[in-house]
This record gives sequence, C-alpha cells and structure tokens, in this order.
Amino acid sequence: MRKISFSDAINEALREEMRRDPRVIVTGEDVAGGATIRGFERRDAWGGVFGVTRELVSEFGRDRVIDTPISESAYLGAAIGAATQGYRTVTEIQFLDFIGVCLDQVVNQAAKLHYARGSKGSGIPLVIRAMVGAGVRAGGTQSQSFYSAMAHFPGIKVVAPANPADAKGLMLASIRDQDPVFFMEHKGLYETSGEVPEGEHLVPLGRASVVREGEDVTVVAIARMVQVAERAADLLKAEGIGVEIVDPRTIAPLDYATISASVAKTGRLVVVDEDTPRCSVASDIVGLVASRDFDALRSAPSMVTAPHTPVPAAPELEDAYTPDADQVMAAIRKVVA
Amino acid sequence: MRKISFSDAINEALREEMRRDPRVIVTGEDVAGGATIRGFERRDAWGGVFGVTRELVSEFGRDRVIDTPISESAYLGAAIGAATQGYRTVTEIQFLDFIGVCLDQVVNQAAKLHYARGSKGSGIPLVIRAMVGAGVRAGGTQSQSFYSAMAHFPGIKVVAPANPADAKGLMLASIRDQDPVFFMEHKGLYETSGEVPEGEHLVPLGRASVVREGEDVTVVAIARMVQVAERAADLLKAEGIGVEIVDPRTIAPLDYATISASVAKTGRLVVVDEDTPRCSVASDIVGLVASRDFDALRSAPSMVTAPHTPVPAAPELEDAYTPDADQVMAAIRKVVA
Amino acid sequence: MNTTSITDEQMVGLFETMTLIRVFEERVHSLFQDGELPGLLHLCSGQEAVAAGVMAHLGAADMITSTHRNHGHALAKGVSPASMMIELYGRSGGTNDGKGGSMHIADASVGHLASGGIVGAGVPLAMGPAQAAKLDGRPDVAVTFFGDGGAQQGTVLESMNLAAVWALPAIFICENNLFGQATPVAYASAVAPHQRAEGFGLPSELVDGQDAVAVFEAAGRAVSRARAGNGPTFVECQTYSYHGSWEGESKRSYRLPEVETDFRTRDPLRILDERLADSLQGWADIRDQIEEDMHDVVDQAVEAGRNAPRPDPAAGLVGVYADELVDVDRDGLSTY
Amino acid sequence: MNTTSITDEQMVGLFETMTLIRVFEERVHSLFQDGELPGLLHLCSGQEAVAAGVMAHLGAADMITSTHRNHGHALAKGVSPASMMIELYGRSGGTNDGKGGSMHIADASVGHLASGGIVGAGVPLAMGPAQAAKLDGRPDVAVTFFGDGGAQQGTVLESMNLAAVWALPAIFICENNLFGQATPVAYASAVAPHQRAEGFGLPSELVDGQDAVAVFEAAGRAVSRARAGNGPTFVECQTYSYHGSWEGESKRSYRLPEVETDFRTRDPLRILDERLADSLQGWADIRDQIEEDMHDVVDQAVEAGRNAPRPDPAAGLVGVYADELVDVDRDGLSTY
Ligand SMILES: Cc1ncc(C[n+]2csc(CCOP(=O)(O)OP(=O)(O)O)c2C)c(N)n1
Ligand SMILES: Cc1ncc(C[n+]2csc(CCOP(=O)(O)OP(=O)(O)O)c2C)c(N)n1
Ligand SMILES: [Mg+2]
Ligand SMILES: [Mg+2]
Repeated sequence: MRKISFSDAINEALREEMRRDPRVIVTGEDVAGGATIRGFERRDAWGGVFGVTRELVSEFGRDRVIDTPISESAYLGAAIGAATQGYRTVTEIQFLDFIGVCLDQVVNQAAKLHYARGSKGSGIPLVIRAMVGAGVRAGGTQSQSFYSAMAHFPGIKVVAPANPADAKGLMLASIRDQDPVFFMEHKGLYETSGEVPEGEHLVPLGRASVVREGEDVTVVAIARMVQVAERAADLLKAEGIGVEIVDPRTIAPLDYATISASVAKTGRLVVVDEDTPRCSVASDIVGLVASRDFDALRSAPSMVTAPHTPVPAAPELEDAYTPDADQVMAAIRKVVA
Repeated sequence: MRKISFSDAINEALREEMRRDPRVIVTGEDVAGGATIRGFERRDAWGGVFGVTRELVSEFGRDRVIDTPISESAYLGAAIGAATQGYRTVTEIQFLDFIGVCLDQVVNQAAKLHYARGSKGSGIPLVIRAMVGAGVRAGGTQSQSFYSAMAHFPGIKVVAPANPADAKGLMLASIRDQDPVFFMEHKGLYETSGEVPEGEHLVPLGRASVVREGEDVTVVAIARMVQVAERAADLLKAEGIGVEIVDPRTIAPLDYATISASVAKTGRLVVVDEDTPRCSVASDIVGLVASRDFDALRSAPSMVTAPHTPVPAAPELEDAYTPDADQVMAAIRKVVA
Repeated sequence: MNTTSITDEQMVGLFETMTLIRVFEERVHSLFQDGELPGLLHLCSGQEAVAAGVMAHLGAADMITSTHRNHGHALAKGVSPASMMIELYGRSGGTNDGKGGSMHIADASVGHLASGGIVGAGVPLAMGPAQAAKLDGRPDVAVTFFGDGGAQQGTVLESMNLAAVWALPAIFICENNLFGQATPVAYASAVAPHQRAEGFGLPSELVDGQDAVAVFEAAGRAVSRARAGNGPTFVECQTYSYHGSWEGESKRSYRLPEVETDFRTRDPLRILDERLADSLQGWADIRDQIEEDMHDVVDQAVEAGRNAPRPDPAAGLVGVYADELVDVDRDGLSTY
Repeated sequence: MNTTSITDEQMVGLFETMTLIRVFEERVHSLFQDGELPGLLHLCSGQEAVAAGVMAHLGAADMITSTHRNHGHALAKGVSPASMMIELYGRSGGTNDGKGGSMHIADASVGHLASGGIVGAGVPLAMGPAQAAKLDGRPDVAVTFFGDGGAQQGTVLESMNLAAVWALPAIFICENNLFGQATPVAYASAVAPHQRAEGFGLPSELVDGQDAVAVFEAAGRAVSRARAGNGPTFVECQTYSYHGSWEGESKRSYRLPEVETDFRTRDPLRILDERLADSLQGWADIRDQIEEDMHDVVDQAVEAGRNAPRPDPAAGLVGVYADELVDVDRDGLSTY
C-alpha cells in the first residue's frame, strides 16, 4: 500500500469527504489564507499553519474553505449553528492551547444543545481540529495536550489518532458522526508516514486498537506516545518482556472493553500519556481498571505522564517534560517485577 | 461556639481579610450591585446573587468592592494584572458553569505567569470564587461541578469546602496564598450552618480532613457529598460497618498522604463526588490509590459520581443525576462485602 | 429611512402575541410564587413589544437564538405554550422533555434554535443559520437576542464583526432593559449598545422598545436588508422588565421609582391598545376577545403542565449523544 | 490636538532604541536560519517605530503587556538584550530561566509584565496595573500592545469597554501590520481598528507607524491623558512586518509586491535618519556610532547566549507555585 504522511492523510480525508458531501465545509484562521487578496481567489496562502488543509480551496472554493478572523467563539458558534442546518463544519482552533478563549461554545453549547432539546434533538455534527503536543520549543501556550480536560465534559467526543491510517479513518468517521468531535492532531506526528488505504477507510469512533500483542503487560498509550511505547516494547523484547500495546484512539467515549480484555490477559497495566497527571485520561484509565477489573490486576498499575507543570520552552527542559521510552521501560519493568 | 451559615462564613472571611489587608479587593458582577445608582454609593443592591458579599461595600466602599460588566475575561485579566502589583483580588464568576467564556485567563495566564517568569516570578495571588452544584432545577448551564477539569491544569489551586468552618478557614488561606486559587462554593451548602471560630481561623490549603474515623472503609467525599457520605455512614453503623470519611478540602494540590493513610488502615475505598466521571477527581483518586497503594487495597475501589450527562432541569431527572446516600451505601456494601 | 406601513391586521397580530406573552408570564409568576413551578425563571413582562415586533417578520425558516429571558421570544416565534408550560413544570413531553428547563426552551421546527443560561452565548450560534442561508442562497435570516448586559460579553462583540465580515443575513436585537441583574447599563457600558455597532460595520438603530409598531418597523428594515443580501443590522430596543432579574429575586430596591413609573405608564400593551383604539373600529370588542382567548390558551397550557407525566428518572441518562453508531454508557464508555 | 514637540535628543533616543531592535531581530533571524536558535519566534523588523515611540514616554513604574511578537517591546522597555538572548537560546539565567522562551519574555523590574502566545490575552492583563495605579493614586499608566488580528478577539474588545467604564489609565496600542498570519486586516475586520474604539468610548487616533515621531507624539497625548486621570486611549499604528508571521514561515506569497515595496521604502529607521539628518548637525557620525554600539550590544548578547549554561533538566519541575506553605510534587500532590 502507498505510504503518506499523517498530515496528508488528514488532508485526504477532508478532500474525500468534501467531495462526497457538499455540506461539509472547513473554517478557521488561515485554513486557506490570503482571503480577498488578488490572485488568491481559488488559491490558498497557507492551507493551515502546517498545511493540513492545503489546496482544499483550489478544489472547493472560498464558499467551503472559509478563513475567519481571530474570533474563536464567534466562528465556533457559527459551526454549531450551521450544524443544526445540515452543514458539517470541520473547524480549526490551530492549537488546543487556545481553546480557553471559546470553551463555553464547546462545553455548554456544542456539547449540550442536543441533550437539552430532549427527544427533538438531531445532533450537532461538527469537528473541531486542534493541535496538541510538546517538542517544538514553543513554550507553555503552544505545546499542551490537555485533552483530558476536554474529555471530562459529557456531550463531546475526543479523538486522538496515532498514525496516518487512523488519522484518515477517524477523520472520515468524525465528519460523519452526528456529535461534536474534538479531533486532536499531535504536531509531532504530522511528518510521520505510514500505509493509508485509498478511498473509503472508516475507523469507527469509540474503538481502541491493539497495536501489538503481548502476554506480560498492557501498555495503553495515546497519540505520539504510541510510538514511544513501541520503542520501549521493542527494547524490552530483549529482556523477554511481552508488551501488549492498546491505543484507545478515541479518548471519549472510551473503549474500555478492549482495555479490560487486555488487562484480563496480562494482569498488568501501564498508561502512557503526554498530558499532565491530575484528573487525566491516564488516571482515568487506571481508576477504571482498578474499580472494574481489580481482580485481574497482578501488580500495581502505573502511569507515565508529563509532570504537573506547564510546558517549559528550553530544549533540555521540554525534553525532560515529555515522557520517553526510558520512563516507559522503567514503569514496565516495575509492574512486571 | 456560635453557629453561622456557610454563606456568612465566607462573608466573614472576606470582611476580616479586607480589614487586615487594605490590598484585598473584591470584584465581579453585582458583588455589590447598584453601581452609580443614586443612594447606592455605599450600599449594595445585592452583595452577590446569593448575598455572599453583602454589606462589604458599606464598610469598604466602591473602590474595594467593584462591580463589573459581564466581561469575565476582562475583569479576570484585571485581577491577574493587579496581583502583580500587590493587590489580592477575590473575584467572582458567579457560576463555575460560566468559566468557559474566560478560561484562557485562568489556565494560560493566571496559572502560568509565575512559572513562565522563572526565578523572577513572585506569584499571582488571586481568588476566583464560583458556585457549583446541582439541586436548584436551573438546568445544564447553572448546575455543574466540573472542578475536575480545572484541577487538571498545573498552576492553579482548587478548593472546595464542605462546611462553614472550612469555608471561612479556607477562604482566609486562599486570600493569603501566593497562587491563583479557585474557590468552589456549593450552592446547596450556603444555608447549612455550623460552628465557626471567630477571628483568625486558617485552614491550610493542601490538607485533607478526616471527618470521621472508621475501620472498614475509606470514603473520600467532596463538598456537599461529605454530608451525603455522613448520612450513609450513619445508616451503615447499624449494619456494623465503620466508615472513615476523608474530605480532601483542597482538590489541587491534593493531600494524598491523608487518603493513603486512611486506605492503609481500612483497605477499602469509595470516592463520592458530584462531578461527572470521566477524567474526574473521583477517577483520579482511585487511580492514585491503585497505583501507589495497591497492596493496601483489600477489594476493588469504587466511585459514586454523577453520570456522564449534562445536568437535566426537571426535578426527578436532577435528583436522579445527583449522587445520594443510597448509592453511597450500595457502593460501600459492595466494597466491604 | 424607508418605513414599513403597518396594517391594522398586523397590529392586531402584535397585540395578540403580546397578550399571550403577558398572560403567560404573569401566570408563571404566580405559579412560581405558589411553589407550583420549579426552576430558575426569568420573566419578560414589560418587554413584549420587542419579541412581537421582531418575530412578526419571520417565518419558520428564519432562525432565532434567545437568552435566559426567553419565554416571550419562544411564544412569539410560535413555540407551543402548552409544550413550554410542560417544560416549566419539569414534566415529560414538553419542548425539551424536562432536560432543558426554562432557560433552554427551543423548538427548531418553528425556527427557534436555542436559548441558554450563558449570557451572550446564543449570539455566535445565530451566525450558523445565517451562514447556512447565505451558502444555500436562501432568503432566510437569523435573528439573535441579547440584553444590555450581554452586549459587554466578548462573544457578542466578536459575532458582530464576524457577521459584518462574512456579510451574513443576521440581525442583532439588543433588548436594553436598563439593567443586567442589578447593574445599570450606564455603568456597564460607556456608550449605548447601538452606537458601538457602527464601529463593527453594522448599520444600527435605536428604537422605543415599548412601541410595538416602532419595533416592527425597525425590524422590518433590518430583515429586508438581510433578505436582500445586504448584511447584518443592529437594533437596540429600549425597554423595561417588570419583574426581578429572576423569579425569587425580590430585592428590587435598585430600581429608581421615577424610571419604574415612567415605564409602567408606557406599558407596551397599553400603547398598542391606544393605537388600535384610534385606528380600528370595534377594537374594544376584538381586544376583549383576544384577552379571553389568550387566557384560555394559558389556562390550557397550565392544565397540560399539571397533567403531563413526571419523567422517568432514568430518562436523563439517555440522549447525551445523537450518533447511533457509537453507544455511550452512564460512565462515558463506549459499548458495542 | 496638542502636539508634543520632540527634541533632537529624544529623536536620537528613538533611533538608538530602534537600531537595537533591528539589529537584535536580524541577528535572531540569521541565528535561527543557521539552526543555532530553537523556538517559535516572531520578529518585528519594520515595526520598530511603534515600540520606540510609545516606550519613550514610560518609566519602570508604567507597566506594559505584549504579544507573541514581543522582542521589540521588551528591548524598548529596557529588558536586557543579553538576558533576552539567553532566553532565546534556551539557557539558564535569562529573563525567564528557559521556562518561557521567546513568546513569554517579561521582566517586571523594568515594567514589562507579560508577553504571551495567546492572541489578545495580554490586553485584559494590562487592566490590572492600570486599576492598581488608579486605586493607589499613582500617575502610572499601563500600555497594552496587540495586532490587527488580535483586535478581533473578544478579550480585547471586552477590555476596551472595561477600561472605559472604570476610566483606567490604560493605553491600547494596535500595531496594524496589515496581516494576522496570512489574513489581511481588510478581511478580518469590516472597519479599521481605531474606528471601532470610539464605539467603546475610547478616544482614538490613527498614526503612521513608520514615523517614530508621529508615534511618539500620539503616544505622548495618550499617556498624558491617562496620567491626568482622563482615562484610556486607543492608538492604531499602521506598520509592516518584514519577516514572515513566524520564523520558518517562508511562504510569503500573499504579500502584494507593491505593498512590500512601499513599506520598505518607508522604513522607520530611514525616515527617522532623514529627519535627524535635517535637524541635527553631525548626525551621520552619531548615527554610525549608535549603529556600532548596538551591534556591540547584540554581539555581546549573542555571546552571553552561547556561553550561558544549559539548564538542569530538573529545573522545569519547580516553580509551578509560588506559595511556600504548600509544597506540590511532580504529580500535583501536596507534600508537608
Ligand atoms: C457568561 C455569563 N456571565 C454571567 C451570567 C449571570 N447572569 C445571568 S443573567 C445576567 C444579567 C444579564 O443581563 P442582560 O444581558 O441585560 O439581560 P436581562 O437579564 O436584563 O434580560 C447575568 C450577569 C451568565 N448567566 N453568564
Ligand atoms: C487565541 C489565539 N488564536 C490564534 C492564535 C494563532 N496565531 C498566532 S499569531 C496569529 C496572528 C496574529 O495577528 P496579529 O494580531 O495581527 O499580530 P501579528 O502577528 O501580525 O503581529 C495567530 C492567529 C493564537 N496564538 N491565539
Ligand atoms: Mg438587561
Ligand atoms: Mg498583524
């Protein structure tokens, strides 16, 4: 199968879905770029800060690939309102870090409108794309991964793909979903490439994937941490430790059944995530396993997360902030000891 | 000792602290009310929607008890900026539900300014008061308790008193703290009364309280759920079950040592909280105990929380939403079985 | 300025809508006082002319978004009074099946998209249907309501710009009832709301919100502009709320007596009544009939509320998500 | 309009500040291209006159808040170039000890309160020192910078109203460099930023941001107003950024060549140079000396950056909280 990048996979999903469904539109700051500038009528200046939406405007025009002012509340609200009129907006908040300026529209409007309408609700189909992840030395407000706090709120779905194929498949499923979906793109993954099926390739929301099988320990890892877990697993093979890696893919709703089945097999659990630890998806998964599958656990479960600090800017500090394979190996060795 | 209400206890703390320290000011929508209206120069129209800040303006004047437009980002920003100039603002966001319109100022500004300044930081002393809690049939956007999502963010402290004495003591400590503190007031507690020491009564942040001792199970309960846990504990006494109740009082930073010591004694854990379950303080505490005190656990820990839904408005629905003593008893019976 | 000339029939229609709102709100007021209705209720008695005057121009394909003080908007937009009352009673089968309550009344089938408890939050939402109408090439418009207090919220201000930039068929109706809770608009804002709109590129008007005909005419101009593809308009309606900020808030000491008296003498129903008396023969009888009819409608709504079944407590657990491909359980986990 | 008349000495001061900024930014540009500097960097070459002209009126007790494009503001406010360069290198001992990086440079000791990566977020922050100065009865002011893109953010709009309502000694400087990322201001906003300010009750001015003297004079009027207790002012400075939105963003195809050329011929350093040549005898020598000095300062800053120690990786774990009574561990738990 052909290999394409994570970033291209998302672009392809958007393009295919926009072709299939004329009511899919894309909005956000510079999702095209260059609006109203001579020569940019059907051409983008950027196609998103990292080019994920590039050349969509050439095919679909500025009625469907729509630049916005830096007014996140207003254009997010528009996307929610349009969702009630049959449009499916894929809107971009650039970095998840920025969501604080418009969170009300997400957690009290997008997330609750359907519920509050009772049986008359017909869903709020909407995708909010946002970048997460440290590693680019951008400092505390362009590097965060606080999707845990988003997953806390009922009414939204939170998706975090870890490879190009899932990025495409989850994006297709997110656009077709009837509910607001937060689509988290780890900026450290954009350049990674992998096999991606052409055409219709749906990865259902709410389904984890068992990335590799193993007998001794279940490692649940999210987004870029799946790679880190894989490195750790490769290295531990030499020590005779069989690591099973589960990638939830969807953080909310969580596919607990797959995690549970894996822990039933291995009896041991390590959760690896780049988000900070308190009230996080990492402690959530450990809490779920402890309360639901206590008897399956043969040792204390463990978490490898970022520390409870902002993301520092300096390379040495940022590298120390981000969980790495050494930390994962140490945690695994401890739980299997 | 005299008994006063939870609401009066907070009012007393504010008043005493404003007397002691002339740089303590109060801001928010209608914290006085009636600004610029003839006859209200040193008199409030409301003193807060539920009167918690009543009559402060009579004593301290409108320079220190300052009404604001409905512009939460702007006045929260002002409070943060003023904190760098020696002022300590106690600002009110009325209902925690509203924080989405200004969350950036909390999580990227208040929470990170100190850290980002490196060794030159001198803290951001600031208290954000906000009501939480269901039970008033107000519907989904005036009833939430999503302090878990707030506790997720490094750099802020989150306090949730469960009784009048703690409300006063924690408010005094919060105002004197050098960091931004989210002060959560459960509206269902305002009318409850209890003994409250007069004058200086400091309850340190980051310290849990063991509300009652027991041998069989540790119940960690927050805010109004402490009462619910107490009711359950009273009823279970008849069944010969000794319940130890731990009230963390501060959700972030969490006093894990006290929880750990209790679980070491009882070997069993139930966490009771009114917030929704995913990535919550409930799963956080279970996750912490499972990973750090696994060997102390004699049975699967359990959580009693609100369901993963918005807060419905109708009385029957809202009552079913809110954890009650029956649910707590059922959970306790299961873990001690 | 091109004025719409209103017909007697249209005026009668306005009077009927306003009477319905007044009777409904006063009934809710007394039911709440009697302890019969639960909830956090915000009444709009005194402000009826705004809802009626604006909504007279809208069809079911024109969408509105409303606020916490939403009963009048809903009734004027055609939401069933009985369904609304059932919702206020917290029973099954009303507008929101008990999940929304007073502050979340909406009914998309008549073009009422959303109300809500977050001040200012409905304004961005209205940009969506306006955008959809524009993209579809439909002549439909979106109207969003907000208060003088809400006009200070960043979400509202951003939306004014977005509407101007995208040239949306959106109409901003600021109901300036002089207060946001106990804070006078003169304190909350350095300029009158409509004056600010020009700085965002929105033509704006200030109208007497007690005069239904004046509101009707201004709204008519705004709606025509929007339908013609000429973009958004801002209309500030000066009005007054007779009740407290919410039901139970009785400490209304901050209302100056002279303002209170002034507005009560300029009651929107009385003003319209006088106009109709001048203009329409036999109006007194028609009026009495309308009042009787509206009392009947509200009586029936109350009966419907009283008789509707209490919701099954488990009903609150479903409907968080719409998608049927992924099922989500009580704890937020997927089941398949 | 009362104009400040600027002295030669003041003009020389402006030139010195602007030269420092230009040399600093160009060096950062090439160090980044050489792969020597990490980070997400936003340069302000071309915009120097704004920072210099405004800051010339401020003392250390006057606080500023800045944006992501903050190097010029920091240098003009008196932050040490060496400390800044150390911070850009990600080393120990700089302005923020490596925890902040380019977008968070600040130094309260010289009155630079905060920069930041969230567009518009610094504007509310500036309301605080303005409020504090007012409550203290000090004549100090707060100045906040934001871009033409940032002017569309609700936080900025709300703050304009708050400043007007509270009559704060706050000065809003909108650096309109024609673009927010790749979006022209003419698309992002239906009106020019300064025109909007009046609708919030803020007197406003539009000035040529390439002319340091024009900026100096407008800022002088605004600062005097604020110090005299007459409230906030809004100044829009029309300017241009020579580099991309951030370093590494090289696809600047959206810049129209005629605009690019126009602004480059109106380079703020050249304009001021010509003015000084007309006005000050012996200016050419003074200028050469200033340029030499500023190159020296920047050379030394780069040396300081290169030689500063790399931070101990564990240093990032401390300093999340300031309070010493409650200790918080790596996992966010209290320890005592
Ligand atoms: C974001 C937000 N902030 C504060 C509140 C609390 N609140 C509810 S109603 C209200 C006053 C609203 O005033 P206005 O917009 O004038 O509407 P009115 O009540 O006068 O109809 C406030 C502050 C809220 N619901 N949402
Ligand atoms: C709230 C928020 N939204 C979006 C961004 C991404 N962003 C960074 S710079 C920028 C453009 C800012 O434009 P302007 O305010 O004109 O400043 P300039 O870069 O032109 O100096 C954007 C959109 C951000 N940092 N914060
Ligand atoms: Mg009002
Ligand atoms: Mg700009």
